[in-house]
Amino acid sequence: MLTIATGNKAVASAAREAQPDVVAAYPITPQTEIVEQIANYVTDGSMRSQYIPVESEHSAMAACIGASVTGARTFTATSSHGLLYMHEMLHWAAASRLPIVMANVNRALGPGWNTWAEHSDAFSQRDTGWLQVYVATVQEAYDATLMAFRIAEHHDVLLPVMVNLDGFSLSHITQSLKTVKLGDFIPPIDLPHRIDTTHPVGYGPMTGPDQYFKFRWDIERSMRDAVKVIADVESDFASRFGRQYGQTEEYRCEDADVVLISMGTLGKEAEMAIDILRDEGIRAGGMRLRWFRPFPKLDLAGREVVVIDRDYSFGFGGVLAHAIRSTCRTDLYSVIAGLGGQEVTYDDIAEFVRSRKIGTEFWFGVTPDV
Amino acid sequence: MRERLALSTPGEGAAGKTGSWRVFRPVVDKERCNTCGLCGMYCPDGVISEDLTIDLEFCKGCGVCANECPKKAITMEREER
Amino acid sequence: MFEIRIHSRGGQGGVTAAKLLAQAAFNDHKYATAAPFYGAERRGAPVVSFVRISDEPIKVYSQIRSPDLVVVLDSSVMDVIDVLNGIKPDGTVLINSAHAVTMDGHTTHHVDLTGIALSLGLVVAGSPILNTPVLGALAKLGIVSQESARKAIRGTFTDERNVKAAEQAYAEVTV
Amino acid sequence: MSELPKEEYLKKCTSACAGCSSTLCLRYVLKAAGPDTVLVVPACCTSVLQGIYPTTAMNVPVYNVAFAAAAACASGMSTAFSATGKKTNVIAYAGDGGTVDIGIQALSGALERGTNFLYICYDNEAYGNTGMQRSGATPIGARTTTTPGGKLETKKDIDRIVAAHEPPYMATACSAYPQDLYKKVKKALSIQGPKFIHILAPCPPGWRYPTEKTVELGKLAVRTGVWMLYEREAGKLTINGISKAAMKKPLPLEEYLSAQGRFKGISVEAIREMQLTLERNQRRLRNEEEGLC
Repeated sequence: MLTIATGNKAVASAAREAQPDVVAAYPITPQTEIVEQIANYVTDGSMRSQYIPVESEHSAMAACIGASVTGARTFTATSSHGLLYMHEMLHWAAASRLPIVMANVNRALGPGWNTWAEHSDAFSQRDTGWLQVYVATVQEAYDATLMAFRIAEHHDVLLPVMVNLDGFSLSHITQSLKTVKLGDFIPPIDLPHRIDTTHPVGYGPMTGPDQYFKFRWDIERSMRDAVKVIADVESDFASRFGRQYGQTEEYRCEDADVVLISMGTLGKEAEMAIDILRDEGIRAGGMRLRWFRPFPKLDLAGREVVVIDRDYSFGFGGVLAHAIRSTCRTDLYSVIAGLGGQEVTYDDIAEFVRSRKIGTEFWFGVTPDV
Repeated sequence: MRERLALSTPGEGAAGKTGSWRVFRPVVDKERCNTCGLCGMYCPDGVISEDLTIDLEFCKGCGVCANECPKKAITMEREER
Repeated sequence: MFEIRIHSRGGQGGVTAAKLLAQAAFNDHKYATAAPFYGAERRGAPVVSFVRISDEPIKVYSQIRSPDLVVVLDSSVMDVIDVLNGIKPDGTVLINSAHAVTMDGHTTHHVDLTGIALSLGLVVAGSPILNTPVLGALAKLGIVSQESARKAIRGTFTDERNVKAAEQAYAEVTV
Repeated sequence: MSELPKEEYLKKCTSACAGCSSTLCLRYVLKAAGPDTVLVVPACCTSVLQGIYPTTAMNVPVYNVAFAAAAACASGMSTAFSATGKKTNVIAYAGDGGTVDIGIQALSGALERGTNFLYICYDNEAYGNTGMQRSGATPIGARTTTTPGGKLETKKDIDRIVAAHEPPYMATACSAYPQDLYKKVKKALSIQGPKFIHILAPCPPGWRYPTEKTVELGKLAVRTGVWMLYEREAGKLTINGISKAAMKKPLPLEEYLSAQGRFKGISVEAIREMQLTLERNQRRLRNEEEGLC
C-alpha cells in the first residue's frame, strides 16, 4: 500500500508487520513517536505484541533479553542517552546471541542538551556486537526494519540488529511509504538456545580464561558470516518487493576521481552536491555507507576520498574517516559536519569536495586553523 | 550446533569434588541417631541422602549437621591427610 | 521542485499543515516531503516547517532557504521573524489576515483563516484551527488539487467542518 | 518434613562457601517451585556458586544477567512466557546489593507494572560475592571492608519500600526455617502478579562466625526480633508464630551481636539505635496486624 509517513511511523509500521511477540521500550525524544505508535497499535488490536512499558532503557533492553531468551521475537527503540543507558545490556544481548531488533533514532549527547541528529550515540556502541545499519529515507527505515528481523534471526547470525535513522531530519519528516504484505519473507523465529525447562541449562555462567575467548570468536565469526546473510536477505527483498539495498549506496561513482563518503540523510543530500560538482566538471561520486557493523570492504583504489563524519572520537578524529583510512589503506579529507543537527546543505557538501585537502581534517563551521 | 554462548549443563561436580575442602569430617554415631532427618534438612549443599548417609565426596565439612543434631549424634573429626 | 515555508506559532498547527499539504501533493501523484523544524520552542513560540513538492524523488533534507511560497499562519510572527528571508524573486506569500497586506513587492494573497475557523466553531483548547482551512487556500493557489486537499483532510480528521473550512478558504482567498 | 518433595534441584555440589545459608535457601525455593521454573540471577554469590562452564550445579534453567537487571529481565521473560501460553515460574533470585541498591529501580518498575513473577532477595547484608563491602542492607554498627569502623547508618527497609507498591503477596523468611520458606514460596507461586520474599541469609565469612553456626545465627536473628517473620497477602499482614513468641519474650539483642565478629567493638549508641529500630519495626507490624494503621 502506498501512503505517507514519518520515519518514526515507518519504523513502527514495519515492527507491526514483523509481529514481534514482545516490545519493551521507554520513550525518548526524538524516538517517542515510535513507542506511542506501537502503544496505539497494541491498544487498537492491530499489533498482537505484548508491550512492556518499562521504567528505563536499561530495563527496556533487559526485558527484551529476558523475552528473547524464551524464543520470542523482540523489538525495542531508543535514542541518544537512552542508548547509552542501555550500553551494558547491549553487550549482554549480543553475547547472549539474542536476535533483538532495535531502532535507534540518532541524536546528539549532552551536555548541552541537544535533541538533533548525530551519529555519536550509535558509534559509541560499535563494539557491542550489534549489527548496525543506517538509513536515509522513510521507505528505507521501513524496509531495513523488516529485513533486520530476518537477518538477526538467521542461524548464521543470531546477533541483534540496530536500525539507525537520523533524529528529526528523518524521524520527523514525512515522505511517501510503500508498505508490504510480508508473506513468508520472515520465517517464524527459531532460537536454537531458547529456554526449555525440560532441558535445563545455565546461560552465561562463570566462564574461565580457558573458554571465554571461544565465544568472543564466535561473535566475530557470525559478524563475518552476516555479510553474506545481509546480501541474501537484501536480494530476496529486492526480488519480492522491488527495492534493492546494499552495504553501500553509490551515486555516479563508476568513473569518479573523488568519492564522497557519508552516512544517513547527509548521504542523500550529498547526491545533490555530486550533481552540482559534475556540472562544474569535477568528476565526483557519492557513496552512502549503510552497514557500519559488519563494516564493508570498500574499493577506493586510485581515487581521492572525502569523508563526512557526523560524530567525533575526541583526541583521535572522525570515526568513519578512521574506519575507512584503516580498512582501505588510503589517506583522505576528513570533514566533521552536522554535529547536533548542525545544518549542512548540498552547497556546503559541494564546497567540502571542492576545497578538499587530502590528509587533513576540517571542522565545518569552526575556523579552519583550529 | 556451534558453541555460540556459554551454556552449562547440569551435572555433579560443577565445582569439583568439594569434599576436598574439608578440615573436619562429620562422623555419625548410629547408636545415638534417631533418624529425625534435621541434618539432611539443614545441610546447605544437600549432600545428606534420604537414608541419612553423608556423601563425603562433596561434603564441605561446614558442621551445620553436627550443630543442629538434637541427639548430638554427629561429631566433627579432624581429616587426616 | 516547489518549496514552501510555513510560519506559525507553536500549537497553531503549522506542522500538521505541512503534513497535510505533503499528503495532498502525494494524492496528486507528486513526490513530497514535509519537515518540521523542531527547535527548543514551546507553545506560542514561532515555529517553521517545510514542504517540498516535486515530480522527481526529493533528496534534500536541509532547511528551505529560498522558498517559492511563504505561508504565514500568524501575522504576529512577522514582528520577530523576517518571513521573506531568502524568498525567490518571483516568490509569493499567503497570509492569514482579514485585510490585504503588501509584502515588499511579492505577490501576496490573504485569507481570514482565523475568521473562518471561528465562524465554524473549529476551536481546540481555545485556539482556532488553521491547518485544515489553509489547505483550501493552497488548493486555490494551485499548489495541490482541491480534491486531493479534501482527501488529505478526511484522511486525518473525522470532523467534516474541517473540509467545510477548507472550502470556505478556497472561496475566500484573494488571487 | 514428610510433605517436602525429595527432589533436589541443586546437583552436588555448588562452589558456595561451606555453611552458606543462601544455598540452603535455594534448595527449598526450588523444591517449592519444581522443575518448570527459570531463575534469573543478577551478579551475586549465586552467579558464582553455580560452578564454572561447562557444568552447572543448577538443574533448572538459570539466566545470568547484569547486576541491575534481574527484575527487568524477569519482566520480559514472564511476559514472553505468558504470550506463548506457558505457565513457567519466573523467579528472580538476587542478593541484597542487587535488590536494595543497584537493582531497586528495576524492581520497583516490575512491581508497579504488575509483572507476574516472584522476586526473592536473599539478604546477607553486604556485597558477599566481592568480599563483603557494605550495602544498603548492612545493619548499623557492622564492620565490612568499606565500613572498617562499623556502618554508621541503619539498614535500608526494603520491605516497606516494596510494601508501598502493594504487591498481592510479600513475605519475609529466614534460612534457619527452611520449611517456612518452602511454604511461602509455594504460596507466592500460586498467586498471580508480583510477589516478593525477603530472606535473611547469614553468611559465615561475612558475618564472621563459625560455619556450623549458620542455622543457629538465623534462629538468633528471629528470636531476638532483629528479623521478623511475616506475610502480607492481599494487604493483610500476619506475623508468624515464632516472631510473635519472640516479641513476647525476646532474647537479648547482645546474644545475636556477640555471636558475630562483624559487630566486634560496636558502640553502645549503635546498639541502642538497632534496639530502637527493631522495636519500632515490631510496633509497626503489630499495629498493622491489629488493624491500627
